[in-house]
Amino acid sequence: MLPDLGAEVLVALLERMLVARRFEEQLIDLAQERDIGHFHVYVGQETTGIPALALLEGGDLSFTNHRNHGHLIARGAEPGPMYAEILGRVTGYCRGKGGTLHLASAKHGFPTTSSATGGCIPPAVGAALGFQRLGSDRVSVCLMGDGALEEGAWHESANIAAMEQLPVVFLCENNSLEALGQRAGEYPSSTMAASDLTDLASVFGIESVAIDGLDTRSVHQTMTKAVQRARAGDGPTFIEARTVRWPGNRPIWPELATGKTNLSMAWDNSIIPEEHKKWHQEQDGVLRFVRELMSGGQISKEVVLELDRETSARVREGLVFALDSPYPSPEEALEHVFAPHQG
Amino acid sequence: MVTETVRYIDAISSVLRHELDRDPDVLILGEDVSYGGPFGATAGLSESFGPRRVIDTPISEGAVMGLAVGAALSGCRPVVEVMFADFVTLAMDQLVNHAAKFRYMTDGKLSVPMTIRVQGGVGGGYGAQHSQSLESWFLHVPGLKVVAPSSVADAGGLLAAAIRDDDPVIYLEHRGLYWSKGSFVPGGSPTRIGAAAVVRPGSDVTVVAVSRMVNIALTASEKLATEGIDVELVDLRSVAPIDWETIEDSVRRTRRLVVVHEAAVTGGLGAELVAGLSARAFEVFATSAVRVGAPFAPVPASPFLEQFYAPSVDDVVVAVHKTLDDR
Amino acid sequence: MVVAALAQSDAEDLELMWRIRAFEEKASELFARGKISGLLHLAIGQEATAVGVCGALNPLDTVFSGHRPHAHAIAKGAEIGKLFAELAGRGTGYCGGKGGSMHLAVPEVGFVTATGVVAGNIPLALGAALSSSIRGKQEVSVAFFGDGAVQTGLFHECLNLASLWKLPVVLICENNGFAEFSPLSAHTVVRRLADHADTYGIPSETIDGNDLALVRAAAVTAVDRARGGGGPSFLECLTHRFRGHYEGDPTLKRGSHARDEEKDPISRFVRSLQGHAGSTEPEEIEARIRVEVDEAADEALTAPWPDRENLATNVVASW
Amino acid sequence: MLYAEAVVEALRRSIEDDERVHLMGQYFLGLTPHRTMVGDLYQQHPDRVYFPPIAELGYVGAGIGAAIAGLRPIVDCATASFTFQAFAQILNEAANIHYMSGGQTSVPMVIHYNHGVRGGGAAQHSHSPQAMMWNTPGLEIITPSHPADLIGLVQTAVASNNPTIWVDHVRLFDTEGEVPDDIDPIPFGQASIRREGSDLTVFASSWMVCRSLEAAELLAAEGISVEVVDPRTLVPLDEEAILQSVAKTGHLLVVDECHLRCGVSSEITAIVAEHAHGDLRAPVRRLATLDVPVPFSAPMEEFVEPTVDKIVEAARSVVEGR
Repeated sequence: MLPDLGAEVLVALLERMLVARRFEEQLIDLAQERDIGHFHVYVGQETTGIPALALLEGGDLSFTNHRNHGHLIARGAEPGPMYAEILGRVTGYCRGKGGTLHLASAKHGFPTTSSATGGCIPPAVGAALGFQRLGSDRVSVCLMGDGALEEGAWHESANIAAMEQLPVVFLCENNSLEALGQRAGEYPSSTMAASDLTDLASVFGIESVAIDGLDTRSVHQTMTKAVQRARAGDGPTFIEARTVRWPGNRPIWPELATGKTNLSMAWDNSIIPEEHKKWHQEQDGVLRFVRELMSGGQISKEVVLELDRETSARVREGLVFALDSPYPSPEEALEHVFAPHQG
Repeated sequence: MVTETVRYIDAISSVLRHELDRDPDVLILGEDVSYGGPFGATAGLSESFGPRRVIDTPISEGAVMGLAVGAALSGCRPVVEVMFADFVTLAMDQLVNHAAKFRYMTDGKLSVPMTIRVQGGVGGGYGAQHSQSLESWFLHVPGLKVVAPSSVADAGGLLAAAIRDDDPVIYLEHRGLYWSKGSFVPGGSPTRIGAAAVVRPGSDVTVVAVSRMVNIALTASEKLATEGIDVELVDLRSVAPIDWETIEDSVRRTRRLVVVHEAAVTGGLGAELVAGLSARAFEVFATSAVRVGAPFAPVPASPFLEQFYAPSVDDVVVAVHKTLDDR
Repeated sequence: MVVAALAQSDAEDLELMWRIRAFEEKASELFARGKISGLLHLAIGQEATAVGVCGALNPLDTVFSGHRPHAHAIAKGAEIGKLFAELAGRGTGYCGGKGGSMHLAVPEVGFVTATGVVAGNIPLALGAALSSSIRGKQEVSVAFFGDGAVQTGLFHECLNLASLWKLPVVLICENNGFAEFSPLSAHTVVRRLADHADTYGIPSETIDGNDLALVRAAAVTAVDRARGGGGPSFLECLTHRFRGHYEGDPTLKRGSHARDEEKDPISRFVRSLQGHAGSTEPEEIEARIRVEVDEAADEALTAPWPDRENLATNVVASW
Repeated sequence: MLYAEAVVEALRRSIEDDERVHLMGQYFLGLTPHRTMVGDLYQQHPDRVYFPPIAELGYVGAGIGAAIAGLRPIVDCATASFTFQAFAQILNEAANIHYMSGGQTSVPMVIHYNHGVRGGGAAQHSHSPQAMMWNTPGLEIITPSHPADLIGLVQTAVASNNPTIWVDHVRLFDTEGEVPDDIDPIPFGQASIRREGSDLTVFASSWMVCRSLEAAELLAAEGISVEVVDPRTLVPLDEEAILQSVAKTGHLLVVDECHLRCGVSSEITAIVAEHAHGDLRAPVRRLATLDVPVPFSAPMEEFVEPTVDKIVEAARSVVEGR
């Protein structure tokens, strides 16, 4: 269902979802042409990250992981400098030092991105500790996958967050449904014994809830409440947002298994192919969001297609910008090891 | 036994299979190992040996390392796969404080026969958290053995030796070598840990290199040969213990030393080699030793910056020239 | 013959608890006299958990302990003379003076090793359990740890692994209410530590750890479950320690409980026996054990220092 | 002033001078009797202190996040060996963040630990991991050996926008040194010549400086004039001071409490071998903790660590060219 938001806001959310989707589709295409190294895509999780992070305000910090592209776009990062970073160009957000694994943009609220599983959890909790000690009402959001819960860092950090009632929201995107390695009947995953991931947080007395990550209304409501709790000093929240792993994400290297997203499938069932039918009809959150917007009368198919053309063009321009950008000078490899001392 | 030409990673797979087959106490533990792991080293092993011996683990590096130590204390010979060297940081306490010390702390009552396969190295734009070379840390920990094969034959021979060794052995794999080819004898005998190899005899300068840098140094040596400079190239193969005898013997003949590794120069393996040799053979050095390694910076992600980060053929050539010019 | 003599097993239990108590008190005395150095953590007041749990084990079952290990080693059958020698850094100690208090190892009695790292022993016990299960053995492993270990990430990783793989391991949390120096409430909001086990589907019990009979019964259930292929168990034993975190603590009051007859596991055990019979034998046992402990300590202190030649031996098996 | 008092003084100044400074952890003075002084400081500033659970990975990582959010945390890992629990956060996160972000984000935090052989610590409580940290670019490392240096260096560390490792040693706590009322921050990368001499350069850091000075006194009586170079910070390192001293004396002994293999002594020796081989009149001698885990038993413990007697003997051997 749709969140209780005006049409303009909802369309803005769709726009960011489309930017994220087209950005990564084009990235996968690019990887066919040239070696751009290992990368992870967010396809299939847009309906979680984009409405959730769009709620944040300036000064709120978010700590993400190796699957970060959608998160940055959700908070307004631009395709150009993102592509540039992924391609190691000097115009990238991290001037080519971070790449896709450490894509971060401080001005968009992403101070650093760790690609060590669970690596972002202690710093996210620490940022909340900092806000609390500084008397600030900012919140910290920890963006983690289900695998991060297998790390000891989770347990130590959750305990600290609960002890100190810190303003942190753990948004755990569980994309393990139908993932590689999941054996029949096993949920949440083949490598986690807890039968319910929320138990791992509620054992510490942390407010915790599991939601359908494809349901934007549920994402919006839950996240709104969690952020309000944090701002009010009422402590941490753990949200498990369940999404289905995109078929293109099941192999180790992402591939366009379901083709490029055809938004017309949102209103024309006849063009949905047999292969991956379930994905197109039920599991692709972006198509579902378009269907909901249309049935709620918030948008017409013409506007959807126009929006898609615009965002696709923006994303293409972003890539051109990146490809036209120079590499950093080799000597830059020696810069930014240390921040300068004053005086 | 028949010599075959295979890829480095195939030699690893072959030895794992052979050792699982010859010793029922050998087990494999790691993330996604039943699916072959990220680079396919364990492909097919789960099908042959079953999930009780080829064990998928959660992403819990600390516990898995400790669990392997416990299994090793209790009669198993675990082979733990660490997906990226940098993630050893998460298991550092179990490695340094437990695996490395039990034999000593118990005065020999306990043994920890385990192998830790660690994949790493610069290349592929993986950035600062997936590319670091940590051999100097391990060298600094008494109780650990460390090997770093550069050739396909050693990839097999040293892995077999590591698995059969009664102490914890860190087996460093460079992902940039996985697809390199060389000769290999399936089921062949282990390579002795602690023995360096002179891969190219020469008389003018000794170059000691490790892991992928051996290939770089070999190319440099061939280039230098065209200038009439005769390099003796030593592949360290074993980082701990260091084969001082072979290296010292070489330096006594050439009187010049260049050390090449991929980790940062500061505090790196090269520091130990230069310090050790300057103590052992102080009087023979005709010129100052030169260390070639990465700059004092984390590994950049940009493939462009990356190529300037790790030592290149030219860097080695320049270093060799320096030992010859600086008379 | 004393008419109301203790039953053989009761006498053995009491003897064992006294051996632990007297050993720890003697160690404390020796530390104060400068005969033992290093970090010394005593388990006075926690005897019932060690004796109760180890009494449920077979000789081949394995125990992995932490930085407060003496009680577990003694309960598993270690000789106190060699333990004293190790604490005093002598060549005749179990580890030839290389390990000391925190790194005791007596594998010949199934006390595989201790570790000075909080929670560091838990994965080791899991590994031994994995080995037992893979090699088709019937042996069960036990990890003893304190309430402080429960806040470590390693603990969490281990619960997950033990449950996933149904390992034959028994996790014993000796909850003495203090993590190092500060009360448990300063370390976690979780009030019943066994709740963590429930999260991972591991059967758990929280019991009065000062009641030997209760500990023994719960341990037998857990060990039987493990041996029967039923996987891990978690036992939270609520107990007390009557000394601070370590010997020589300048702020001795912190991290210890006042000596309390109601809580003292030995007093309680003796009272429970005297309910049956008005025996005077328990005092005789104490006296006899104290003599035994004094003699063992004296002998250990006259033992030679380790040979310097051995300093660099056993770093690795061979180069 | 006692060194232990200087530790407390440095913490006090940090707290009072900058409201962003918060202390995480409580074992700055280890388990020594001095630690009650830290307790007193904490009572005076209860709102500036955080007592973490035994969860080094979690709370050191939390220090990183707090630094990013605007605090300047001073995080205590107590015994150096416990940093191994937190290596993933110290070496794979804190050290890399500024670089990976291309300079966008800084991590202004201080991580304190007590290293080295302390008497009965045995293999799991006697580490000196600074040599390993040194091989990971992105961390600044201070190794004070004198109360006044300590106060000046900590001021700089707190002001620095980088993660700084503050290396302390429990055996330093009982040493004394003059501390002027006014101590300015000491810039990093400036060695201190703790004793001037002409025959032999001894390089030492942290507690080993004190032992080297004691040895230098004994050697002076034999007519050997020793110059003691204390780097004060390992990263950045004042290479120039070492090379200058070696140029003067022609002899170098490196004393270090890390293990020998790939220790601080390896790097210092390599630097001199690379840049000042011609100045050396005899091979450099390295005196470090032997390459065995630190044993528990007292006589063995003493046997593995650099002692005053061993420094004296090693110094003689270098000067005599043995």
